[in-house]
Amino acid sequence: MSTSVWLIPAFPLAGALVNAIFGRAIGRRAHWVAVPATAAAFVAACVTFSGVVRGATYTGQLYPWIVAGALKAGVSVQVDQLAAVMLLVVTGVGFLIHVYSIGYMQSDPGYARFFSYLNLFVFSMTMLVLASNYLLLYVFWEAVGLCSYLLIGFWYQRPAAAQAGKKAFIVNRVGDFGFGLGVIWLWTVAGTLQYAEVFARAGTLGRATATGIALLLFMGACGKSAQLPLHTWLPDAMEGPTPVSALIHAATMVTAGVYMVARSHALFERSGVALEVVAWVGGVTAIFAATIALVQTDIKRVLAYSTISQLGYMFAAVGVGAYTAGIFHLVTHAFFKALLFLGAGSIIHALGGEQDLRKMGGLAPRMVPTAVTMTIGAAGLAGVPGFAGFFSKDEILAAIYDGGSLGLWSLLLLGAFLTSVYAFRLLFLAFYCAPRMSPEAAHHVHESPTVMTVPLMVLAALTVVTGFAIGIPSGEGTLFAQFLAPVFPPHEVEHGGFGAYALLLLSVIVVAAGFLLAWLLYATRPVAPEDLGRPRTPIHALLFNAYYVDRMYDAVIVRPLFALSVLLARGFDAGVLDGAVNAVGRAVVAWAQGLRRVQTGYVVNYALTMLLGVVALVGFLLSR
Amino acid sequence: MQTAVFFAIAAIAVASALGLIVRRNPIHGALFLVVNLGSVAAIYLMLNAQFLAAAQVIIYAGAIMVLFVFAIMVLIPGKEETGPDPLRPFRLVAIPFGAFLLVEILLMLVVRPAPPREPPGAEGGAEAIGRLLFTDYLFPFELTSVLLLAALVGVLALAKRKA
Amino acid sequence: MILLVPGSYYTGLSAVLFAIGVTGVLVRRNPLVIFMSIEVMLNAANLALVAFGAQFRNADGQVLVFFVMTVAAAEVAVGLAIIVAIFRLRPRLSVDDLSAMRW
Amino acid sequence: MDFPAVSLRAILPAIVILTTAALVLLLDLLPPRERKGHLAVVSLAGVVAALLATTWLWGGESRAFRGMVVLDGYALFLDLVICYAAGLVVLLSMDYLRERGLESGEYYALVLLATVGMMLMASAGDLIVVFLSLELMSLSLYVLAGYFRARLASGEAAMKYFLLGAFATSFFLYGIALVYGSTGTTNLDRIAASASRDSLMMVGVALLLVGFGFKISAVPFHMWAPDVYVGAPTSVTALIATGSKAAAFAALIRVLVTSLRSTQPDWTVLLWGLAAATMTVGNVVAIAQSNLKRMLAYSSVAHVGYMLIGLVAGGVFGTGAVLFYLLVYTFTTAGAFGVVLLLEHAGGEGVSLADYAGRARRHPILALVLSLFLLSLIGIPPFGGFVGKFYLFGAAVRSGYIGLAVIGALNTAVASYYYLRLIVYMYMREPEGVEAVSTPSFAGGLALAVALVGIVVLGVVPTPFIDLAQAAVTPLLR
Repeated sequence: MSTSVWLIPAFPLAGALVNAIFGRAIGRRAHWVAVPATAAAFVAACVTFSGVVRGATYTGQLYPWIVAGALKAGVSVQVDQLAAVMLLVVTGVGFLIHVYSIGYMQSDPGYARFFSYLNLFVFSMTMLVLASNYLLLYVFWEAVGLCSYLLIGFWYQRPAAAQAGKKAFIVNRVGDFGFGLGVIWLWTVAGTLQYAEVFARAGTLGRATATGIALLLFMGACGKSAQLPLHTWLPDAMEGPTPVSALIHAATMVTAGVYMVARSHALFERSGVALEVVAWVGGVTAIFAATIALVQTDIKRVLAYSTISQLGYMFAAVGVGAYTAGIFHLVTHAFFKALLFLGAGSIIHALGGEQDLRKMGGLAPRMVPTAVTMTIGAAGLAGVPGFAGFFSKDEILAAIYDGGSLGLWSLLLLGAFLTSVYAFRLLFLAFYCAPRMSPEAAHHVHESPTVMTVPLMVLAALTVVTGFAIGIPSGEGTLFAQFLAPVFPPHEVEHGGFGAYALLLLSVIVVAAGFLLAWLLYATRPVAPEDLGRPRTPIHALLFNAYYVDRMYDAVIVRPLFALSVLLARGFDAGVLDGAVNAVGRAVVAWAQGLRRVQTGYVVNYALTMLLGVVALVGFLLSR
Repeated sequence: MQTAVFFAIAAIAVASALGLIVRRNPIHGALFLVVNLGSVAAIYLMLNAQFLAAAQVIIYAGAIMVLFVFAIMVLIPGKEETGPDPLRPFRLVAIPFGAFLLVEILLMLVVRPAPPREPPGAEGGAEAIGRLLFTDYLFPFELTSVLLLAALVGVLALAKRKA
Repeated sequence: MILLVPGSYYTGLSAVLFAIGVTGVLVRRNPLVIFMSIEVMLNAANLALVAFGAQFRNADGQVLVFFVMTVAAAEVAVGLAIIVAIFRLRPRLSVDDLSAMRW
Repeated sequence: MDFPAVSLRAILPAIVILTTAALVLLLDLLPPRERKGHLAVVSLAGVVAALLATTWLWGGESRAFRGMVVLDGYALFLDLVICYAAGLVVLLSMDYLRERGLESGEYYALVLLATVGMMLMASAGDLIVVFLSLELMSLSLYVLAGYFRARLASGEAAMKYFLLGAFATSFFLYGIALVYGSTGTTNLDRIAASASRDSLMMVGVALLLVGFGFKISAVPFHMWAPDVYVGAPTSVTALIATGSKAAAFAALIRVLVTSLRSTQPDWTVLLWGLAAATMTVGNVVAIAQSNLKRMLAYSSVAHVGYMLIGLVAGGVFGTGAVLFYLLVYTFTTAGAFGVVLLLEHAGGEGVSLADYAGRARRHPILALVLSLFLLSLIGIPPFGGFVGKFYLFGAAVRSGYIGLAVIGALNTAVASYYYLRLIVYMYMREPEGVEAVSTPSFAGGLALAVALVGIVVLGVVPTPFIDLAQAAVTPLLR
């Protein structure tokens, strides 16, 4: 088993290197390197998984990386049930998306570069999952962020793409700042960063310490998994190519936060408070993002907010201790959300780059495979009974209800209703109502090539099958829960009984209500494109602008920081304008005018500042 | 009597230093500096550091000041600092800060545990210093030769005609 | 000629000279005068070294002063060379003119 | 008179460099008078020889010249850092000077003499040796900063550096005088033995910190750095940013932790403030810069702040982290300035952010290499910058300075903005105007390759180097 474990990251890494170094020579044939590399990784993951099913786990070390006194952090891996599931999802979905990309990126000049980045991402993500200590986790946590940044900004000729990439990176840095501190703190109190040792010692940590560490770690999770208040980068990340959105910003990377919290459950449980915070941040994000998704007009942004919302569900689940439910939702979400994104990509491809829902409609007869698979995906997302999302979401709701947190439960139930509404809204607007695009655009609509539709079909099949296969509750919990049982403490959920069935019925009703509302609004009568996306009420405007969070950040953090910089630069140090003035706003310009008198570049100013320092230093030490 | 002599010399030293920073003409400044260096040499004598007093006069007042005066003559013949000074506020701010620094240092001298009250004295002859220079301080002594070499090369690099 | 003056008088004088030198660096515009003010500061430090040396009754302080004089000589040579080099490019000589690089 | 035993062994690396400097001056006078390429080769050979001498001496510990010079593991470690810095600078200078027709024996001799000063600062056992070697280094660097005599900016840099440097040196000297007044000696060990904490000592420590603070460009003594970095020839900038900082840190650490140990609680608090101010001002002001050399100058100010964190944390762990970070920082900064140097135009232009728009298109390799250096500066694994920051912040948290670690971590988040902006400019903007494609020379390429290998090795297998750094500081802390 040891070989197969190491091969999982090794294949994509090799693929990435080959395409990076020989990219120019390889050119259009890049997928002949990248796709087999991912396929091989998937096969290795399957072998590993089968080993784990037979009960084997693996830990191994490549070499000791950092040794400092008591701290030893090696390049070391571990495979247990949780890691095996994650690996399967990452390499499996990754492989499908690689195949899809062959068609989608066909005419892109950066073909080899794209596949190189994509392989690099698969490598980093598998290493993130495999890591057996927090430091290595952190390293690959950063690495997937870097890949994400590279891929969001892949079409860097577009300023919006470059901007979005930068934003993603910086917002993630804010989260990682907390994460990094948490790791360092953990190391100082536990004396180790190895998972097994940390969790063994978790019980000895003080509650306050555990809470502090857990919350710092969660801050990193918030950044990576786009939870409030660090969610703003994900919608912008849609500037990247659609396969990237599907792989990184829906199926795998953004779920790293959930994985990390689930992995660290011993720490979070030691605190208690931290779990509470995780659950509520998840719940609030779920409904917050769902409301925004209701009114977006860009098909990918609808899906992006949906992803934020669904990640909120996962956090809510792990926050109440229902780890298996959270991870199960992670898996099913990976399938149906990747499906939806790839389907959206197929539409965009068909419409020659059009992403605006207002200019779609009536596509179903022209693109049958895409329409059918996306309908399945939307049903999965909405939680229509029988589809994967139904099983996993219901599990989460049941677990939270059992946990006794009625407030959170009702929040998420409302979220389920909204999910159903926006999922079907998207479906109706894209496929089933009258076409709203220009005649010549309509003329060009065509189904995507087979290499793109086959991954859609596979994912659709998975969306249909997964729930039945491993998600049906029984006396001992679902099959999935039984498999993960060695990793997570048992979470008691009543299955069966009147309460459970009532809950089930309730969520079915909610989904149906959402479907009906979407039907009434968007399918029964023709939709005027100009009616969509033009805010008529303040609430609509609020939702349409995503609660103005971005603008608030801009006003509260970005501008003042820039202003401070310029102020320091000119008053205290001296800065350079570089269009900065434009961004700084009038108030600062006024400030700067006032500070004109403090012009520098003069020796006397520098000497004076030094003297100031001298007087302060001498005074301070003299007073001691 | 001795105290009076000290204060007389000290007054000259302080006055000439003040003169340096107050007078606009750099040539006057240079002359004030010479006076200042000379009075400090006199203080060295009072401290029984005859060798240093001689060195002060020869090296500082003799060699270094000649260089200064030479530079002044070459660069700005007779020119004074003229014209409006846009940075005057800054320059004036410096005075209270300088004064504050002085207060701090004097405070330091006041609060320090009482130094020996008896009059200071040391063997200040050339012999004692020479002995130290070539034993304990042999390494720094050699180091100064490297320092002078660096200065030499540096000046050469800056002053060579071929640009 | 040994005069009986308390040691702290000498250090006090050195402090006064040092502060004057510091102020001189800040209030003057001519680099030569600034430089001369720095010489005053060095001198004040020398005076302090000699005075302290006398208190401890060892000659170490005086040896240090000897080194400082050497350093001062080297510094003057380099400093004047730099000033002359600039003067070749720009005949007006005020440190305020040298503020092309800022912000 | 009993002369002290002249133990050349204890100053062997410095002697090697000094001899090379003399040799360069001599060869400069011999033909061929037109071409000076061989002088650089000789200088480089000297640096490599010093590097070999350093490794040969490894493990030994000796004091010589009546305690004036200490050659211990600590000094050897820093000799290593300084040699790397000097070697990289010589490599970078070769074509940079030749293209501008400014190669000369004096230049290389001054670089080597400055290196001698740096090395002696690292092994100084007496404040007067610190002072003299500091001056040796500074005087050489003042001249080098003004080496491009035809450029006013270069002259301005030299003048500012010189006047402010001399100003700072005067404070430093007064500090020495006060410490001498408090203890009656300037020998580091004897100062430590006196364990004095009177008012003279306190003010003396403050003034010594002013002098060191200037050389490492800690806020508020950093103002000269951006101007000098911009005005000086870029190769000299690289030397000022790496070697002189390493040397100043070397002396600072030795003086603080060995001889001023009695005042540790006092200066720790001071350094806390300096560290916080330095990294914050450096990073925040860097955001507003559009000149690359200026931006890197503020960035290097910020990195000094990070290193001061380790000094505040103290102990083998914190101090060792500083040394390790110095090593990483030297490679990274020399490399970053190296790329800037190779892309600079003959007249000194081509260093603004706008000039870097679309650079990746024209110079894919240089742009990639610069990006990697920048990622290391941000602290992204697997580069040395990440490991270095990890140790520094870890040391701070370990010693209970959580607040400082938080400020540091926040600062790295802020810093990623301006480093990233440069990468964005290089990769994601269209180039403006037409620009001749210059191919980096062999020497320049070699320098970058060495620096790049350095940051990767330090990031991927840091353990042996961390062990070295910690072993180096252990004797100081005994």
